Amino acid sequence: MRLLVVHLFYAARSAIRGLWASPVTTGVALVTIAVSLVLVGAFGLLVTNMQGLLDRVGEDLRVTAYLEEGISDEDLKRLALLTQTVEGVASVETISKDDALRIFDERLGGRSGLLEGLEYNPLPASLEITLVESQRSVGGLRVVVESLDGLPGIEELSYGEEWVEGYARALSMIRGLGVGVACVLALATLLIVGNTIKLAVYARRDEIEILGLVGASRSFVRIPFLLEGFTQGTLAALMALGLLYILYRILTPSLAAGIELLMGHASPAFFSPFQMFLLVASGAFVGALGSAAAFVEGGRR
Amino acid sequence: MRLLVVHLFYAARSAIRGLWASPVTTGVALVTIAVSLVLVGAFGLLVTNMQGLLDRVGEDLRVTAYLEEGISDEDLKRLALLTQTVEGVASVETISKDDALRIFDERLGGRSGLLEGLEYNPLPASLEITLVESQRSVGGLRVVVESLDGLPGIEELSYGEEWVEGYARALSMIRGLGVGVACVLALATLLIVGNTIKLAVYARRDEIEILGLVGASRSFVRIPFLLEGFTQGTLAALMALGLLYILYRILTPSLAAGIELLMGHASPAFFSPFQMFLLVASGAFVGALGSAAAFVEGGRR
Amino acid sequence: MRREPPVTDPFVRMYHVSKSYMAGTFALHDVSLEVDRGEFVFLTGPSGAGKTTLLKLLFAAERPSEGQIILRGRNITRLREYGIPALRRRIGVVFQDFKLLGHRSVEENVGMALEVRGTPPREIRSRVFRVLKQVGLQHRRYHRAEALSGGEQQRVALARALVNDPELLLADEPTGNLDPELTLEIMDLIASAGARGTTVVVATHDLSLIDRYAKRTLHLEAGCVKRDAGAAAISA
Amino acid sequence: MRREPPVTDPFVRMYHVSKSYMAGTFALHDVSLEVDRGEFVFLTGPSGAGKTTLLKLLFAAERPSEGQIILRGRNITRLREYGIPALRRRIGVVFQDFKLLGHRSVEENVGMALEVRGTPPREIRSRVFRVLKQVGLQHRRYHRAEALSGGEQQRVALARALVNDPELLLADEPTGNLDPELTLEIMDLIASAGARGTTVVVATHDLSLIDRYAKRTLHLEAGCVKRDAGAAAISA
Ligand SMILES: Nc1ncnc2c1ncn2[C@@H]1O[C@H](COP(=O)(O)OP(=O)(O)OP(=O)(O)O)[C@@H](O)[C@H]1O
Ligand SMILES: Nc1ncnc2c1ncn2[C@@H]1O[C@H](COP(=O)(O)OP(=O)(O)OP(=O)(O)O)[C@@H](O)[C@H]1O
Ligand SMILES: [Mg+2]
Ligand SMILES: [Mg+2]
Repeated sequence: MRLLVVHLFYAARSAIRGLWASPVTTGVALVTIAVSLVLVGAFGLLVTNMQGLLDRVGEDLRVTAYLEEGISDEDLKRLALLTQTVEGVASVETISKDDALRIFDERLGGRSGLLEGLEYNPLPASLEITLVESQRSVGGLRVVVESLDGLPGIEELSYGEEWVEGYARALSMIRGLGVGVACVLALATLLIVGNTIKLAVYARRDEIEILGLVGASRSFVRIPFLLEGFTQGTLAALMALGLLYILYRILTPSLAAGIELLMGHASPAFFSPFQMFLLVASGAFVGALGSAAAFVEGGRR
Repeated sequence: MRLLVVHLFYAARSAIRGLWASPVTTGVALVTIAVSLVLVGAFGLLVTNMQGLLDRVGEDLRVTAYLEEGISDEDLKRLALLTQTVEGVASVETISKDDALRIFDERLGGRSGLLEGLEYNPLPASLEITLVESQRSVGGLRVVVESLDGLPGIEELSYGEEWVEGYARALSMIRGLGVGVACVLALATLLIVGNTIKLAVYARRDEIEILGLVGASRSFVRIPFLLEGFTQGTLAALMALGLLYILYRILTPSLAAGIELLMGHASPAFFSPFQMFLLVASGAFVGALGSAAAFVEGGRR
Repeated sequence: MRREPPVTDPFVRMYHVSKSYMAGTFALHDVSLEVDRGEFVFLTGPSGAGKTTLLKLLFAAERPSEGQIILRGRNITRLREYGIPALRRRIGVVFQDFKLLGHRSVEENVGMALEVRGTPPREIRSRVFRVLKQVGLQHRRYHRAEALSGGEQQRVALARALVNDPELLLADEPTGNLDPELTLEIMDLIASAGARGTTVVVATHDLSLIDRYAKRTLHLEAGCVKRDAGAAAISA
Repeated sequence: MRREPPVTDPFVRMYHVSKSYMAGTFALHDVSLEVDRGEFVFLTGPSGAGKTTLLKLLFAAERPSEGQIILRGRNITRLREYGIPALRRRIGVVFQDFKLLGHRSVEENVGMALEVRGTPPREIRSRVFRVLKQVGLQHRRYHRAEALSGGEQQRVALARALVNDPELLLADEPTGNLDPELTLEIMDLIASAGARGTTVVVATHDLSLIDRYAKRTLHLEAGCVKRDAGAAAISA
């Protein structure tokens, strides 16, 4: 027990000393790790915020139920309430024949010649049905449509199948791309950080050799390096987090304006505390792993 | 002259020897640089191909000129020809009153009750005008619209100003983001590669010291390292290019299918020969620069 | 745990040991010898005779190509990788090229040999101070090793080898960078470690030392023991 | 180009040179001396006396804290960074710790001193072979330096210092790792370089050498010249 404490003390002191003693190596490795993590973090932020935007677009996913001609107001209300209870439905909006005509007119750009030419309103009343988030997919949509299909008073269901399919595909593609890029980026970071630490350890091979010659056990030599890698990873991640936050604060105002114009309200978000923790933890992990890997091939020479 | 040749010979030999003599350092640095360049290259490919997609979307940018009621076929033809000559116009398509009604009907989803309810066709004939690429912006569009505005037979011009503005903004945003990410990535690569080489040079500080002690001039010591960095950068870029091509060949089929569904025909392109050259050149440049930078602070110790 | 061998056994035994770094040449060739516990042995021979190689075999920095080496009743040629550190912690070595960490302080360099055994910091400080005083360098203990002169570095290397009271002291040319006066002081220090029961092997070219201390002397030539003078007689 | 000074001038002049690595202590203190062209000088003194420091000042590895050093009529304390390599190419140095590149071959280590002057490869090979033969290591020329014994490495270091026929040879303890026979061979080699006109300064602890060669001897103690024996008489 006593010995363990002493050993840990030496390991910690040796790690700190190692970091201080070779400022070039330490600094260079720190910067490299931080830069790699900034890349990963920036990509993470981008994906997170894109995800939010995509979800908002997904809200446009809706089913229009055209109603039978001459449905009574009462039946309409009952139908709307009934529809609301269908599994997967988030909200129901009633659009009367008059509403339909007005919207139609607006769509044509208000050139009112059209409405005047009509002797009766040919447009049906309808229900605009939005879906809960979990149902926003081609499959989910079909389930909802099937549930609605039998309801009395509904003449036809329209839900832009093609559009939905395209959207779903786009979503899964972007997600796939995101995951792909994230994997590549994570791998690259691991490699870069690992290599950086390997070089840093290599630059201190004298020390490793001499420790071995005076009788240091394998763990006595390696644990300080692991601690160093861990500390460097943690520090670098904190640096990266700080840098990302600065970038975020600088870029958000101009970006937000642009996005708002495109897609309505938007406020790019920073990481949640949990995500921050994750970033720092992965920095620490990668650092420690890099140090461990540095010894794998090298071994005792 | 003779001396210069001898010096260059030594520099080249020393560079090759340096690369061979420390395989750990060389290998680690190579991999790190290659990985960084793969990141840059993958991003470059993404942006290039996105650009292509965006350009295709931009083709939707068009002006609709609604024509006066009762325009004669002859006048229509003359107007179409005239329009064609307006600066900035790429193509002109004539849509007759009947065409308009049919398109309108199709848009409504073919529910034919509508057409039956009409006692006469309220829709005007129109010209669909697309723009040359350079004109596809809010400003460019306005210029074309103003040129068209005075033409006889045109009653109204519609060009979805909001949509255009949104599109233009999205385009410039994505371009800005692309440039921003590219800058960050380039800077990160520079830092990572520079640091990697700095560590590699640091790992061989003995050699640098001893060369200095036996009377090597500054350039005699540094040129081999520059050459090494240059060679490493070049090799790494070639490795990166190979890797990117493999990735491209693996990913293209599945990606192309997805994109096609969304946006019609698409075939993701690989780098042009010039872009490949650029990548390799930048690898070589970054490698040489990294080596040069490694000496800046270190200096003679 | 294995039973400790009886102390009357020879401390070091080499049976037909050969070491060949490159096929066809031998740095050591068929060397057999015994060194008793507490014995003091000089190792001499021309440049490249195999002195350093012999010492390296004893602290398992190299493995013999042939033959067996028994140290304290244990066959160290059979030692696994993880058994080596424990062996080295009982041995003090003065390397021919010192092998100090230039960027670390003298105190840290010497203390290293105690740290690896888990000695508490307070005890390290006092023991390091004591041994640095013995080699006359206590006033330099906070300086970086690379800032010391050649002779000073050699004494730091000796201090590191002595600080953990080793059972076996291997000194490879420990006075090559010292002036004659200091050489005697340092050799006295080594001899006194021998007198306290440490088995000592000193490789040296300095014949005056061999004359003066009149200890058993192994003369190597081209990897073979050519002379083993005064073995049984002188050793206690 | 500056006019070469007349050869009758002293080759080395030190005027009141002091070197202090740390405030308050002097590694060299107010040293003034002259060494003629072709002279052979021994430098002695206890460990830490300042021998290595004096040599370092002569090839501009350190700059004096005070005083001036004139080498071949040129004040090297005023030398700019870029002037140093040219100076060092005229000087051969045997470093106390050898300073060889362990991973490079012996031939490369020795050839280095010629490469930096732009000597053609063919000439390098033949000159390196010749000098390695002089130190008895021609058969080891393709081996890595770290695979050599201590004494062999020391001879490689000497070979590197001699290979470019330096005007000034500085040897810091060049025989500390050599056996007595080899020591004489090597010192004869150094002396013969001196006889060919090279100015030689050898730092050593080996008093038998000083007796044998009976050359001018500078005795340093705590950074000061305590004795300068046989200066004018023996030299030339
Ligand atoms: N790692 C190695 N690889 C190849 N050969 C080696 C290696 N180490 C030593 N040798 C060779 O083995 C022989 C014995 O070397 P060793 O170092 O034992 O000599 P030594 O007696 O210590 O000599 P010195 O007095 O010069 O230090 C020498 O010829 C040397 O070149
Ligand atoms: N880089 C340095 N920084 C601080 N002090 C130094 C440095 N180099 C040498 N010294 C100190 O200067 C003094 C003279 O050192 P020097 O190396 O010249 O001694 P030396 O005469 O060569 O001794 P030795 O015979 O032991 O090699 C010593 O006390 C040494 O510790
Ligand atoms: Mg030896
Ligand atoms: Mg010295």
